[in-house]
Amino acid sequence: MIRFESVTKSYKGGVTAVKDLTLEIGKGEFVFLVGPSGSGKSTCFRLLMKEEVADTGRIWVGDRELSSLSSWKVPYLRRNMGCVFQDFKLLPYKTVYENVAFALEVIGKPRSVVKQQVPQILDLVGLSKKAANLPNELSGGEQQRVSIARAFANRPLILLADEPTGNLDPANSAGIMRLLDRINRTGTTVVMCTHDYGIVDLMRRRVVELNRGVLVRDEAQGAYATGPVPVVQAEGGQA
Amino acid sequence: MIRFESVTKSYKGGVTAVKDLTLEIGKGEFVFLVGPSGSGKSTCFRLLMKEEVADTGRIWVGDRELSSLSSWKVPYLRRNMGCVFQDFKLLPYKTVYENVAFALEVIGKPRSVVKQQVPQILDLVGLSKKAANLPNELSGGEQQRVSIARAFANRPLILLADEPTGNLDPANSAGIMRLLDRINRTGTTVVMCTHDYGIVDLMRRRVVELNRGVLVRDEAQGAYATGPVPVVQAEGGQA
Amino acid sequence: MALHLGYVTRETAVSLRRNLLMTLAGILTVAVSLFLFGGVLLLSRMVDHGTARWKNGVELEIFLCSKSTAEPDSAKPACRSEASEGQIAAVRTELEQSPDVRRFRFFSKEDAFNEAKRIFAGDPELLSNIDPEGLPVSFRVAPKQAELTEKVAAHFNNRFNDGIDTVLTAKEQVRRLLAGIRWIRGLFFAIAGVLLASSLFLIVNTIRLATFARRREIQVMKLVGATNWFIRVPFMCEGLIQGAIGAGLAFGGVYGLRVILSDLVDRSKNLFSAFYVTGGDAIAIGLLIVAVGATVGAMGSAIGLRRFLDA
Amino acid sequence: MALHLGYVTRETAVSLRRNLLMTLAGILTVAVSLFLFGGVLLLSRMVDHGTARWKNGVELEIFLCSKSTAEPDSAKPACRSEASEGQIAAVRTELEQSPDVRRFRFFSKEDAFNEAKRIFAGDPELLSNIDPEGLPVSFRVAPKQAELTEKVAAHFNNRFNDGIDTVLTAKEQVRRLLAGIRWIRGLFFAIAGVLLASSLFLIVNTIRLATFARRREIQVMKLVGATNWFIRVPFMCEGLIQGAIGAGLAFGGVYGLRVILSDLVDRSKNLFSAFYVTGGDAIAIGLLIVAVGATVGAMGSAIGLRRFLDA
Ligand SMILES: Nc1ncnc2c1ncn2[C@@H]1O[C@H](COP(=O)(O)OP(=O)(O)OP(=O)(O)O)[C@@H](O)[C@H]1O
Ligand SMILES: Nc1ncnc2c1ncn2[C@@H]1O[C@H](COP(=O)(O)OP(=O)(O)OP(=O)(O)O)[C@@H](O)[C@H]1O
Ligand SMILES: [Mg+2]
Ligand SMILES: [Mg+2]
Repeated sequence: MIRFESVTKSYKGGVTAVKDLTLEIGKGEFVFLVGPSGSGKSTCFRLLMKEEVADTGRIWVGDRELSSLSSWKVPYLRRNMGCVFQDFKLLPYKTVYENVAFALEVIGKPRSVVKQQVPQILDLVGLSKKAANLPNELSGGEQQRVSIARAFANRPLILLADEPTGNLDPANSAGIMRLLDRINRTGTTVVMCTHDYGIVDLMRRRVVELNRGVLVRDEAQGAYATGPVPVVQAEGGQA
Repeated sequence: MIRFESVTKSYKGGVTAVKDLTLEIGKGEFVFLVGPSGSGKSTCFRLLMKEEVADTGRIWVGDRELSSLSSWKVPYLRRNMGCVFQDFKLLPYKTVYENVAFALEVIGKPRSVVKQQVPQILDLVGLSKKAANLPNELSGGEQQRVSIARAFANRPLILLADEPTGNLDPANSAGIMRLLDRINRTGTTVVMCTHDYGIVDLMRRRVVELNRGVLVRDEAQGAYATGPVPVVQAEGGQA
Repeated sequence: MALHLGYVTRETAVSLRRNLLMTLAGILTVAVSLFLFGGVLLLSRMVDHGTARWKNGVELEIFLCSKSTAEPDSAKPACRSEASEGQIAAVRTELEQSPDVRRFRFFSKEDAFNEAKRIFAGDPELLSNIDPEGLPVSFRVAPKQAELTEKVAAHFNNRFNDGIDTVLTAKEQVRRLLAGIRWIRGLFFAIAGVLLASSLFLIVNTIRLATFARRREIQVMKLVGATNWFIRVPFMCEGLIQGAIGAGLAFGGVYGLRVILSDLVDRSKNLFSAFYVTGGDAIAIGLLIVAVGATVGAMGSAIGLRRFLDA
Repeated sequence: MALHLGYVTRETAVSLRRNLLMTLAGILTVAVSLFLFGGVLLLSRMVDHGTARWKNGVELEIFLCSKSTAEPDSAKPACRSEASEGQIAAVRTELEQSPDVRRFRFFSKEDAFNEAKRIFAGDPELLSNIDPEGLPVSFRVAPKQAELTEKVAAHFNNRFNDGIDTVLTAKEQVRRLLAGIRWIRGLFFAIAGVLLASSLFLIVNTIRLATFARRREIQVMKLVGATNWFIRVPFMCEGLIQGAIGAGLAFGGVYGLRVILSDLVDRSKNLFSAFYVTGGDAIAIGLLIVAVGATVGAMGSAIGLRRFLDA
């Protein structure tokens, strides 16, 4: 489903955010992407969405190789991927409802479908009451949940979640994790960046650790920190 | 130092974010403000900075009562408070250096002082190398640390930190917490919102818990969740 | 590409409203500049009509001897008597056969008097002083090329014996007047041009600022999977609407100007009657204006969106 | 308030540069509108000079009988002979004693011929037809109030026996012409006004959009403890600079226009010589323009910042 092949990405300014990364994530997997601040996690997501282009190496999403994807096809790539952005990236002049509806309008869903699905989704993240609010009228955690709702509104094949629980209390976090788990069980590939060791340690899913852009760990049922479970160093394959 | 007296704050739309809150925080205290998403923590901070005005009740910061503070004095109020915003609020067209320097320029510090202090502060949060970067060229955690650096650049009497570790890995979080602790020891009052139970449980400082805008717990050396330590319900006083 | 009409209308309306002041400034400048542009065109049509006499290359007038210029006893070379029919016919034949003459027209005494009446309608005292019989007959001559004027003039000059009094090459003052009018017209075209450029500028800017102010939003829309067209169409409608409304206002203005000018000309009777402007002129100019307005609007949008296209 | 000069300069420059296109549009519109404004003022000064004859309330002309209008044998009431010195003196006395007359001026035959020479300088044929001796003498009369014109005219009309041929109240055509000129001038003032308003608009907008585009930034600055003035001053400098540069360009333009117009008038000799404009006029207009430009800039900034002041 997702495959990085010797991918390197440097930003102007000389920072190498991702260094010679080789990684494969299969269809339907649930992967935690961990690593210290600035280790290149968000950069990986940006590469997958073709928001940034890799310097060297190749990236496959599904059966498409991104560097050879013409730019007018990029929107269609993105429609198959939902992304919960670390900074939410909500549309500031649209209400919560419109923000989520936008993801459906973009793919040309008829108005009736939009009208039916959006309230359902908002209900899932516990924001039915805030449907008419603008993003700046929400608390941090509420904004984060709108971003989550939008990300899977159009039932993407791949869900990228960048710290989806960074602004949520443990109870809400657990709810979101259950939601992600449920989405994953329907066959959606989920990749999640997080610093929340509690969640990682609890879920025991595949953990990929980056450090200064280098893959340092790829463990089948890992903990947040390298623990007693033996480290399975996988070379671009599934652990 | 800080005193809320029967403070209620409703937003238009009918949400009561803070309900009849009475709370006193003494000079030099270190307080964790916890509570689920949307419980009114950030609203308390906004009230303290007079970004929002309370509907009823009174708020003192130092010896100033905020509702009677004329608007031209507000900047001077804010100069005595540093705030780490939940959404960072960095100036997008200024570099990391300039962002931190701005907080000093605003209070009229001469250029030479600015030139000397800013690098020191950036060093404290581990961002010396990123001084010339713009905020959108930073990772989430790096932006958060810039926000922290700016908040205490001008050595405020009160430091408000809204989820300062939400986007940071445990190691960085620990570093930031050590920093906040050190700042606290120099006599600065620190109030910190957080969902990071690890930190709260480790530090064992005063914990104030909000739920739907209502003060539900005020514990001297509390844990994140109500634990075995006896709950000291303080009525507007120091626990 | 799924572009619901409802979506486009909604987004365009929202954007126009949000930048209301900017939109108004854009429309206003387009309107003013197009109005000036149209007004200049209108005035220059009038000037064209008014100076038609001096157009078509009429560069010289040959005045034959008249009763009042005849000085039978003068010592200097001068007309001895009024030009005879034979002399007039001879000059005509000469003009017909000259290879340098493109066209000419005979002006009888009556024609001359009519013209005088027209020109000096405002001065009855002077007119009453003019004796039609004393006026000279003349030929208005257009040479093949303007450069030949002097040659033709020299050929006919100083031939009092053939009944020719004097040859006037297009009067210096009239030339100056025409030059002045042309110059002022040029100035106005320049002003209209500058204004047009600045209104193009404004539309480009309205669009670019709208995209700039919303660049984060646009970026987010793209990240959510919106195609360029999905985002672009509302902005383009914005530019077109501004251009169109501005042009409409200008059209109205030009038509109003035409009515007022016609009225003025009518009322001033003879004095300006040569300076008329037809309804057809006004409509042609109006259509040109609308076309220019639409072009400016579309171009503005296109240029304003270009940077955003790259992204 | 700690406002380092360095800070203000830096911030202003950054903001002007960031909104470069917008800034240019603002400057351009200010320049064009002020130029039009100044040009209109300049032209109207010229028209004032050129039509001075009809200013000062000269509303009627009393023509006395002349050699050429005398019809000794006519059956209708008409001049019998040229007005005598005594008749002229009588009219003069009457005018002097009339309570309705503010001012009057005697026009001798020579004056009339000089005027004719000036007006018809372009038409030697016609001039040669005019016999100075045949021209009538006249009085140009300014009544106390414009409303008295008809009364005075009636008093002098149809008095052939007193040597008065006819009374012309300010000739209809000239009136129309003046009205036309005034009308066109008004139109141009209106256009200049609209443009000025739209440039004010533009500056307001540049500022408001700049603040709008940066409202998040401004809010953050405030949260960090910046005073309103700390944030406002760079924006105000922005508006002032735009207004000033625009006014400067317009000043140059008006001065250039003056030079060109003077040149045109000089070259056209007599035809337009009445329509002159002095250097003093141009400079006064220029100063007025700069003042208006600065005002527009400052007002634009103030209005543009008002919403932000509230916050
Ligand atoms: N546009 C950019 N220009 C320059 N450097 C950049 C840019 N974006 C990211 N970087 C740098 O690349 C490195 C990796 O950034 P990235 O956002 O991928 O980190 P991350 O793993 O998501 O960190 P965090 O956990 O703090 O969000 C960081 O050092 C960052 O400063
Ligand atoms: N400007 C606003 N207009 C309307 N409602 C608002 C506004 N700002 C906040 N709210 C509402 O007030 C409540 C409290 O918000 P607040 O930001 O204080 O929560 P919080 O405790 O900081 O939550 P989090 O942990 O998610 O950041 C929320 O329900 C939020 O939706
Ligand atoms: Mg990140
Ligand atoms: Mg909050």
